[in-house]
Amino acid sequence: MSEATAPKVFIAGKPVEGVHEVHEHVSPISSYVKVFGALLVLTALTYGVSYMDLGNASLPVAMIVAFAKASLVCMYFMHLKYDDRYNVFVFISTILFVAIFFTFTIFDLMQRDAVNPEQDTFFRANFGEAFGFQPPEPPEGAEAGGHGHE
Amino acid sequence: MNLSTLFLAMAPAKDAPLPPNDAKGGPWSMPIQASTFAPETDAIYLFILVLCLISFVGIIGATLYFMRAYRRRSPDQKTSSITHNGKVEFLWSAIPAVLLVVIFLWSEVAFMKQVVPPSDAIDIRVKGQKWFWTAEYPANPGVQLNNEIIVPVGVPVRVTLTSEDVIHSFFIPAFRIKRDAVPGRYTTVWFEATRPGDYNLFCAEYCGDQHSEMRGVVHVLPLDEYEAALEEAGRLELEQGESLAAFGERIYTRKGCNACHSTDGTTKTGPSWKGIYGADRTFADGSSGKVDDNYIRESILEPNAKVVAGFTPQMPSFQGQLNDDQITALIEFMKTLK
Amino acid sequence: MSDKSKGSVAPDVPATEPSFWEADKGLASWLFTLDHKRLGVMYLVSTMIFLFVGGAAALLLRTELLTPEGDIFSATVYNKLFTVHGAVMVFLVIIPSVPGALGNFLLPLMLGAKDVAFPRLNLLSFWVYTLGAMFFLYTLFAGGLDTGWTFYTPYSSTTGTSVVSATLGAFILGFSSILTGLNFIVTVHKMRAPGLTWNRLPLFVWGIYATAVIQILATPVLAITLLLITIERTLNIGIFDPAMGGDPVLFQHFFWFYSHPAVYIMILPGFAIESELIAVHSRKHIFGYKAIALSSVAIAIISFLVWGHHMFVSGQSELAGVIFSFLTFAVAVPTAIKVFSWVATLYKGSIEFNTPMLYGLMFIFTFSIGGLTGLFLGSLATDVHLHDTYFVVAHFHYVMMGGTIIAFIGGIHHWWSKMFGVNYSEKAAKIGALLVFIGFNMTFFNQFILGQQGMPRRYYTYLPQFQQQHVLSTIGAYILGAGLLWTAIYLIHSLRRGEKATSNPWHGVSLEWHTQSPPIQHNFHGTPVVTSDPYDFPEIDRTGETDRH
Amino acid sequence: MSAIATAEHPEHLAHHFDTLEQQAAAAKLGMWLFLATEILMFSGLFLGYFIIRMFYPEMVLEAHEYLSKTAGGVNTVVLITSSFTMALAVRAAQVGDQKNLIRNLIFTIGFAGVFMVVKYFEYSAKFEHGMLPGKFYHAWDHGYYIEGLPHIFFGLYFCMTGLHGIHVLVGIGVLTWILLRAKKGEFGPSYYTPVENVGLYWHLVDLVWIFLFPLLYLVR
Repeated sequence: MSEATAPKVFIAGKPVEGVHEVHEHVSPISSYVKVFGALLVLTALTYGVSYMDLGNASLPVAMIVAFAKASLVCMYFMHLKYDDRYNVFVFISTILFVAIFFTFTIFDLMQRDAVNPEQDTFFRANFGEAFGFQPPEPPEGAEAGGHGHE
Repeated sequence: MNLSTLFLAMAPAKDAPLPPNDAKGGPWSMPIQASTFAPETDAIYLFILVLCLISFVGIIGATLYFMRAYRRRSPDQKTSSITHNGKVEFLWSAIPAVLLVVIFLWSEVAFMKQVVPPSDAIDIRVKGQKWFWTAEYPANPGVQLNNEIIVPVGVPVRVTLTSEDVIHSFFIPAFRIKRDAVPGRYTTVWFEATRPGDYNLFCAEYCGDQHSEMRGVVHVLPLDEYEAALEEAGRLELEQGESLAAFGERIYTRKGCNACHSTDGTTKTGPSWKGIYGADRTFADGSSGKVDDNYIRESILEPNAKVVAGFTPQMPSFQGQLNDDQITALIEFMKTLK
Repeated sequence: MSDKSKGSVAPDVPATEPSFWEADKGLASWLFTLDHKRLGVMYLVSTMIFLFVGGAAALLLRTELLTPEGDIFSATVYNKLFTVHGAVMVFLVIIPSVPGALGNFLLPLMLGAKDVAFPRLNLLSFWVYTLGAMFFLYTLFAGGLDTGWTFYTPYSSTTGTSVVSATLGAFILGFSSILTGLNFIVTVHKMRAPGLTWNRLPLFVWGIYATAVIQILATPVLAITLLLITIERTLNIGIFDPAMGGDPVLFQHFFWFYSHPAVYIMILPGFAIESELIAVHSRKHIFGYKAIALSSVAIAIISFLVWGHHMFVSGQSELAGVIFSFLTFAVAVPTAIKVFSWVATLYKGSIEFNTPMLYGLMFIFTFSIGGLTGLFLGSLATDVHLHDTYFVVAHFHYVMMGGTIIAFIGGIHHWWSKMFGVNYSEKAAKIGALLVFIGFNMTFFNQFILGQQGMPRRYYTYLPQFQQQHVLSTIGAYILGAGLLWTAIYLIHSLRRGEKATSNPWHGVSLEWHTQSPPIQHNFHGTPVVTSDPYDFPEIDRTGETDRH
Repeated sequence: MSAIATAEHPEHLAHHFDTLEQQAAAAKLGMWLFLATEILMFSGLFLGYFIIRMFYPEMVLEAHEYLSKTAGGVNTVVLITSSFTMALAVRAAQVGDQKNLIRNLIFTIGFAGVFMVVKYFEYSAKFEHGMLPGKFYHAWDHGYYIEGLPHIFFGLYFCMTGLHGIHVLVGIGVLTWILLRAKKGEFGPSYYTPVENVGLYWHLVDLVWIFLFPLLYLVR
């Protein structure tokens, strides 16, 4: 560096004193342990809930628990809670764009037979004969999903 | 000044009858309006065109005027200190927004009319396949047309589309309709022809080598002639006094064999039929055999059984589309091709 | 609001110190450079080479289309040629060119920084671009690709041509785009010179920033889509291929979710350059700075909501089509605001008709046609007739070629002296501009008529009634090709025999004009301090200060 | 970057940055943008899963019975623990506690290894039963007759867990590189950005698995 003494350093117009320090939040070990425990509990919860037969409510419940665990990891383990606001904005806008991608695509797939009933999706039985991929019919004896031999 | 004559001399004369010319109204006009949708689609097209011309003349006119009025006359020519003008900027965002909403609404209404078929429409099932259309009429079983669709005038027709292999697109410019034929599902499009005549049918979604050959003709006939023409088109039998080979040649063109097999020796997607009868062929699996009646019959019904070496197994099976005497007629026709 | 302080045109900085060209010599110093300026030059050279490769493919296509019958090549070769034209132009030229060449070179200069935030990632981005290009070249030799640049399944999952090497090539090029975008966002956020607040950023930086945002948010979805095509072809898992139970329209959703924002990755840098050209050469403050800056970001966001207008007739549900059509009109408004603001910038300016300004004005002409014809394709009823016809081909060529490439050539002329320290010959450049303008319009305006009459696109043979427009279009294509070749010739000639350029030939105000041409390795001596708006030209008459509102 | 430490030029400050904090903030923002691209890439596969679930609900429910919930559960606990030890490692670097930093990094790599071993057993079980993706699916030879098109579900299963597995392997590689540098004592309160960025990447890999596990293994 050609200057003799360290220049008054500016960033975006504001002078900066400590050229050397890095000001970052250091959270105590106890907060990590608490979050870790919560994550284990939530995992056990979602594992247990899967055995109860919730029918089609099981997807939303699993998603809520997963979001809870994800937000715990993001806020504490990834320091989003104490971080520069722009990183949070980047993370939230990513989730927003993933949501846009999902909603429009799934909306289209659900509305296909809204106007013309027979436009709904169907798929032929003779699958992949071009690749010689022929699932044989199950023999009468074996009920669907039988636990086969090794 | 028609430059095409300059180049037509080079192109070999095409033997097939010239396909219909939808754009009779000269180079700048839209195709003929031959369906109930056409007038409204053209009206929307014209409305957007007028809006675009006005704004285009406005933009380019202003640019040209400013270029002339404010060209640099002296190196230190003073310029205005305007940096923005809230009112003007609001106007030139609000007015386009309103006009755009108007375009959207009108176009959306017209689209919804195009999409909901009336219940009393004639049903036609069209199947797109690598490089030809097959139309079937559930109301007249046994009628099967290749690259041809016969529809009555003034009666709504609902076309249910599917495809055997890749995505094709059922496009009739004169009716202003287009719908993709997606493999693995049905899609529907409907129209009501208003003018008798022949109109072009194109495949608009890229589907491989012969994508541009996958053309057809839509015959619009008055109602009374429609039934008779359909019957006649469906019937593909030996006429009195017609030789078996001539009947075979009719099948060759009607069933779309010409799309892949030429009769003058040039190999297209399939081997040429010139001098094929009785010749020896080596097949893809290394074995070889003589091209006799059984081989031809087998190749028509199960094309992938013995594929000639160097060709891809792309031929669809014609099981149920060709009866026995039609196949014998085809064999007779092949014998004549030395 | 622009600042009251007096605009300071950069004084002429004599090129005393060794520029980044002479900083160090040898091939290794170029191949492993961390200097954003050298990477910018390397991107410029490689994208221009591929522009001519893609252009040559286009000329071959146009020659074939002179006659209704196919007589020069076979159908397969024709299909492979239009795929080469599409894939090379999209993935190798128009997406990396402006951000890679001008963005890399100018962003640190305009921000007053010494380099981009992550120089090594910048070098990695160029190497990943070269690797991706290698895959494309391999595809050419391995029998070519005939699926079109859109890779629609089930054609792409069942065709015999080498799809996997092309999808892997595009997959790798996606990472080059992500790395560039990531680099620019962090650079703009963290490395602005003192005094350079968001309202004083040149509009070029705003445009490149908005492009970088789209590159970050859209390209990964292309990565997973291409990965799924490769897996579909090798394992046939059946997510897109209907023969195995998949849904091809689902592929179109995946593909267009990237590809529509990608067309904004292509046009936003064109807007970015256009704002600079119009303002500097009419010596007047850009009209509506905030409107243009915010509409860049607005376009970046709304571009993610409109991809369904590519699929109105492709089996997408009608209700989804209606929603996508409405949102497509929403994205037209910010674009219109930009064009009107540029024209308003000319009002009461002092316009000098040098070559960059000619290309800037040409951009207004061609992009207006491109943008307005988008309305026909955004509205449902007319799109049913016009979809997949030559009308669409003409529309996107008017926006991509008439928009980005013409703005890019204007930008190259505008900053040529800054990059290479020499001046090109104005007379030759004006001839080139005329040829490009005539050739371009003659080639593509006829295709609107073809499309309106219902000629489908990607056709190897066509009906005789369309031949007249095709012949005119082919002649135009040759004129356009000649114009671009001529431009390349006189620019390369100027490198050897061009006379030395001063550091600020156009009397610009933004930071890149405050250093010598070509700049030194570390761009500036010490950190420049920004005190005014980048469009505060001395010619602006401030006496009528009171009427400012 | 030359690591010569001069008075006003701290050891790890790149020439084009003004302060260490500006450099650290830039590196973290760069990392978050990279994580955004990772999330968007995985979103494509998740959308594929939701759509196949919409097309073939009963097939997905029946086919996912063949995934062993316990193996998935064990893997989830292993990954969460490795995320925990990774967070402790980053904290150790922040406070300059070299011993804990190295210990936690080794734990994290160890748990990642366990995750891959469990996954190896899961995959080999699937291979034995012939439940392979796409056209290689031949579970009927082993007596399993699943209605509908199970090859799609197993295709997606292998895509999602396979891509996630590759990210875990890359994670192990990068963690080992950080461990080697930590052994040389490079990280301290003034310079720990690499550890923090690798930590962010590792937490993201855990985040993806947090969503993958219920969707593939648990949901009825």
